[in-house]
Amino acid sequence: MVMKAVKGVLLTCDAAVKQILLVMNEAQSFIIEDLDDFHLLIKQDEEDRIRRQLETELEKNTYSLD
Amino acid sequence: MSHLSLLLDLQPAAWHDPTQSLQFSTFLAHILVFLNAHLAQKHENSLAIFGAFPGKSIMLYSSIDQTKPADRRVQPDPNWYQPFKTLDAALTERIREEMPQPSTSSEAEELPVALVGALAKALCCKIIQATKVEAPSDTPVVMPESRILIVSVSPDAAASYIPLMNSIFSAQKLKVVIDVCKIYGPDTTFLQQAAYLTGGSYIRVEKHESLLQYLMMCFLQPPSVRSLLAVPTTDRVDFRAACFCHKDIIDAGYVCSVCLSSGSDCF
Amino acid sequence: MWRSAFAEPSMPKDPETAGQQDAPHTLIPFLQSQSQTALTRLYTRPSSCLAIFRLLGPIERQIVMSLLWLEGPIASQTLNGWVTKEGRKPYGTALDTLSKIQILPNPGTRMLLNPNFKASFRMALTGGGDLNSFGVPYVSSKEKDAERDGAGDKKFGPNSEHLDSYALERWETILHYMVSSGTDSTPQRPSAGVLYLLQRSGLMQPLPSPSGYSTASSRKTSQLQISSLGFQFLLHTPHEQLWELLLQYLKMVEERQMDLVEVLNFLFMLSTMDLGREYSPDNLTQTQLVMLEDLRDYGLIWQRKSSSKRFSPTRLATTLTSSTPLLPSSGGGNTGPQGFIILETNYRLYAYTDNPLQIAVLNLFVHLKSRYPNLVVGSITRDSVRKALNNGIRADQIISYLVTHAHPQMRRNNPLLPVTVQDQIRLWELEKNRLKSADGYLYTNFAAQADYQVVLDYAKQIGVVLWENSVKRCFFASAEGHSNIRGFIERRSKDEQM
Amino acid sequence: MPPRRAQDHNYMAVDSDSDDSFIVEDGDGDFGADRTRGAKSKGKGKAVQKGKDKGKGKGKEQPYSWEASYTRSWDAVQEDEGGSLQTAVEDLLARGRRRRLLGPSTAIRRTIIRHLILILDLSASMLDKDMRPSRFDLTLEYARAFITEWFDQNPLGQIGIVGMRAGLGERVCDMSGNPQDVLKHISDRVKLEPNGEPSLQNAIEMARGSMSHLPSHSSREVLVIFGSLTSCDPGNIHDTLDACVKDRIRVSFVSLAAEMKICRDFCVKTGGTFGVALNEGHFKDLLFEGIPPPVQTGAAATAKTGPGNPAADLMQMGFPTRLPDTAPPALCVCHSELKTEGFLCPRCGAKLCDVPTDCDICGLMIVSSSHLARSYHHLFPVKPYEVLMDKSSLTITSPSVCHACALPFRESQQSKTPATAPAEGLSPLGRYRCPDCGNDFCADCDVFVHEVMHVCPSCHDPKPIPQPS
Repeated sequence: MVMKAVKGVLLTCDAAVKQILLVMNEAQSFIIEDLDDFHLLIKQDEEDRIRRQLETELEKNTYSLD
Repeated sequence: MSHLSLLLDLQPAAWHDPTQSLQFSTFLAHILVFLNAHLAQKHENSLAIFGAFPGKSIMLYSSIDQTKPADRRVQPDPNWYQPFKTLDAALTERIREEMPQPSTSSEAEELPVALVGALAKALCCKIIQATKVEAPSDTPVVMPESRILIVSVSPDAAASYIPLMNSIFSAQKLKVVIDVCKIYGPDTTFLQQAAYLTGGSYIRVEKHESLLQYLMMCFLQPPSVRSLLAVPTTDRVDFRAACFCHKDIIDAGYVCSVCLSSGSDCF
Repeated sequence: MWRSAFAEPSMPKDPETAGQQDAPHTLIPFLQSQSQTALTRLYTRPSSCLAIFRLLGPIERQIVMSLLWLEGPIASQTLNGWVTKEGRKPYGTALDTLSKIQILPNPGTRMLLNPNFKASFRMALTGGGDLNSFGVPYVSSKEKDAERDGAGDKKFGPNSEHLDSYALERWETILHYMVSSGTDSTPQRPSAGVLYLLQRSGLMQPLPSPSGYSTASSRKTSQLQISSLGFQFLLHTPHEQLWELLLQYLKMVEERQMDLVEVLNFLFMLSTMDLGREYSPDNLTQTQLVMLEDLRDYGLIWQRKSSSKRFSPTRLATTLTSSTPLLPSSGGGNTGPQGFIILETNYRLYAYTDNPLQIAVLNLFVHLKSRYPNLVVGSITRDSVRKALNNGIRADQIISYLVTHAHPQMRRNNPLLPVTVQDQIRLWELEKNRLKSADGYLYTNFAAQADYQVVLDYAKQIGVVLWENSVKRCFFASAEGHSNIRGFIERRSKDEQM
Repeated sequence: MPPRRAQDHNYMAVDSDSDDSFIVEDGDGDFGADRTRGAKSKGKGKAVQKGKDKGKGKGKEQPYSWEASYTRSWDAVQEDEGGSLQTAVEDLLARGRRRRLLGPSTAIRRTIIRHLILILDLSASMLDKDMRPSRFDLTLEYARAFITEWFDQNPLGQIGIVGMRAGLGERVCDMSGNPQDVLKHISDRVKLEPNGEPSLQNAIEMARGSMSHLPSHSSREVLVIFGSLTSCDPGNIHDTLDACVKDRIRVSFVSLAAEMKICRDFCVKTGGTFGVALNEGHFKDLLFEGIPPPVQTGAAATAKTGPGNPAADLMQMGFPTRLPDTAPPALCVCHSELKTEGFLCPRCGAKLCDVPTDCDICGLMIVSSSHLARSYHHLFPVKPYEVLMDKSSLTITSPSVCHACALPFRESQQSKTPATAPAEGLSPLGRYRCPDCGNDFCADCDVFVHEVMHVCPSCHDPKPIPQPS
């Protein structure tokens, strides 16, 4: 039969995070395939970097009183 | 943790009677083992023992206040758990002191044992202990679920009906379960009511040699466990009152509307 | 008042129901894992029987007591007759536990207690025997004559206050060391044995040192750092903490060529000893003499000097089998069994304590602002909680800690903690893992729907499918399933070719 | 005839013009309150004080509750200079003791067989929110508590409930001796939803009718919880008042709004008590004052109407035997259901579900002796213990521990400094001596013995009980 198996990391996230990831993807592409609203397939070696970047990104969007 | 108040009915007439199948020494031994078993249940379990003697009631032992010098006088025994030893030594000693000899005090035996006094004292100790527990803060502290076990050998003392009932009602209010273990003598209606009203069990020991087994199976578990492991409850309580003039039990009679004194045909 | 969106934190049990849902003591499972012979040997000593009996649940205790004084076996129906309807289930589990720890070998048909257990437990209740299982009290020569003239023993060695302070100091040294290990402050180190135990139990781990990890060296030299397990450990009650350590100690026993039974016997003997009394180590076995030192490090035992010919158990030891707070004032004095924390809806937290340990623990997840002689004021902020979460502490643990140590004032309101704060803490935890990732393969570009379906079904069979989309005709399976799936596909393609 | 709105002051007077008479009476009314008030209401004394102020109508110092500022409850407790609450607590104790000392110590005659009609105001005025959550809800809540406690203290009594709604009196619950029955009727508030005008006359007439048949030895009491300031009656309410006086019905009022002359008259003429509730707590206290059995001699004194000294006549009663639930099932006569457990009527052997009750077969009044016994402590109260003020009363032989709880006596440190001498009725030695048996008891036991147990731990040891005189 004809088919294709792609190695990668499946990211499960909420829509907001996904948008951020897409933006990050503009700067440096790491997304292999955009599966649906909540799932992304990305390159395996990129995961850690993504997480760290996302972390900082989210931090920017949180505000605390003190 | 649970608190047990034991009321021993020490009527010399009953205990020194040689015809009885259960000698006092053996009875005491069984009781001691039972008490040890209670202490063994949990580290925090507390204990108070009251003796109802003819005409007087005495606190024989209390594990609540450590002021008693008895604690330290007993030499530690490498083969016995210290609290057990303390308890047994103290209790046997006190009973030996207090127990009137049948020969000496012949007139004292005529008096009924002061069960009411003992019961009242037991309740007082309970309430004091409760206040002591709640002292540190007004939070719902884990109140020791406490119960009272009455080991009775003497018949009802009709004279003490009202005070007895009053103390039973207060026990009811305090949610103190009253168990009754009847060893000798006729069934006592008053104590049956006590057990019934407080949700305890009234059990008559038929085979005296297996008293310990009775104690272990029926009177050891705290109320919380009884909901899971049932104990024989009181059957056939009789709610008849005592005629005020002749002190005999009547089942239908006249009651004064003012003082509620009940009587048969006598008035 | 609106309810919390999440499960309420477990409120303190009221005595009524306590009898029914008591979790079995941590030691019981350990005992269950022991061999029958070991247990039987264990049961030969009255003190051990008494201690184990106390660790059992109320129903187990009642069953044992009912059977204890029966000579012969009785039919199990006889006892079943006593069980009420709602009692069935707990009763069953109770029988199960008892049989597992060999106290009631086969409860199926005829009930008979383990003969050794029965004999020694009876002995425990009635006294007698010559096993000295409750510890031989130390009697100095002059006290001997003192007794002879009946004066009783006047001097009791250390008084209980001194013992408490000692035990407290030792115990908090350990905990405090754990808490502050992450930070730069260096409190006094507990003894090497303790450090080794902490490390073995995974509560602390050595900092990755260039010299490379080796137990011997890390034990002596390298700095230890608290692990996420350790952080969770800190939030437990002292009783749980002590038993966790002891369990770890028991687990280590074999490799130290110590006899487990003797170790247990010694522990149980301590638990039945009398506080404020001195005992003589004369008839202790070699193993137990070794333990003597270890336990001294943990603060369970007090000795005037390591060589002295007498020792006395501290409250930590004598309350091993009780459920009350171990030390009368488990820290600083003003906390006691009651709590000391007041938490407000505005996330501010007031802790009425001056105990450095408690403050350090609070510091794990609270942003402390100001400190007064007996009061610490701080607030729970996103950062402080995130720090804790990163350390491996879970939100539930934080909440349960706050609940258990809540100030009496707080107990009035229900739910005990402000719902807003509870939820927020949990939300912060959720926020931490917004991104879940899984390695694996994406299977796509299937030529035919049928193929897709078949492969998908197979993948589902072996349960590796993480995501699927029949429209796009692709699915994602975790990495471990890949080989099987590939094999499956190859086989099928072979079939098709022929 | 359509109910006619009572207008002129003969029928009804709002409190404004009855102040002068009010203050005095309210004063001694409060005194009576203090005497009979239960232990739980300690510290409410302050509330009573406020009561007088409010009695003066628009009192300056105590504004009405709706214009009062946020009451700071912690102000109620004063610390002593040492910053401890010791003195405050001791003060409460002392107040309790003084109240007991006022109470009669000898055996007194009380009406044990009580019949009470509870009249609830279900008029629209009960929807006012000046008491949280609302007058109506609060009344229901307290009424339930009241009924439970009432039956606990008067097990032989019976309670009926009448509601005042839409100008009519409607029977909410018939006379019944079973707490569950009564409570069932006021359990759901929907059925009792207030509306319309109240009618005192209708309600009281209805209550009177339902109590006319009662024997002489039983008390007839009416307790009105009245929320409105008006009453629209079909006829002259004073006739009803006279009728009540004639039938020796004791009418008491608890007003939630203000004093009305007619209510006051009812209470004064029939020997009842009148009170205006200031706040939730006070409301409860006023209500619960009705619980302990009334003293008959007292009743005779207050009103010509009270049952002066009725001949103590005898009631025939049966004492049943309780069947265990292991007994063979049989039909009970009350619900004719198959039941195993139950009580057997001693005369006709009929099976009854619950006591106290009247046997449906032979009409015998069935009580269990424990029900009788419940009331005894009203008749034979424990004598108040004497307060030992100084060591002079102690001998060498007097024990150092409480006779009851065997704990050493706690000497209060206040006694050292005369400046803060403990309140009168509080022993500096912490000793309280029973006049009969001469044993010493500690403060806690003293309170417990007198307020809960009603048994002196040592008086009853060998001696026969005091016979009712």
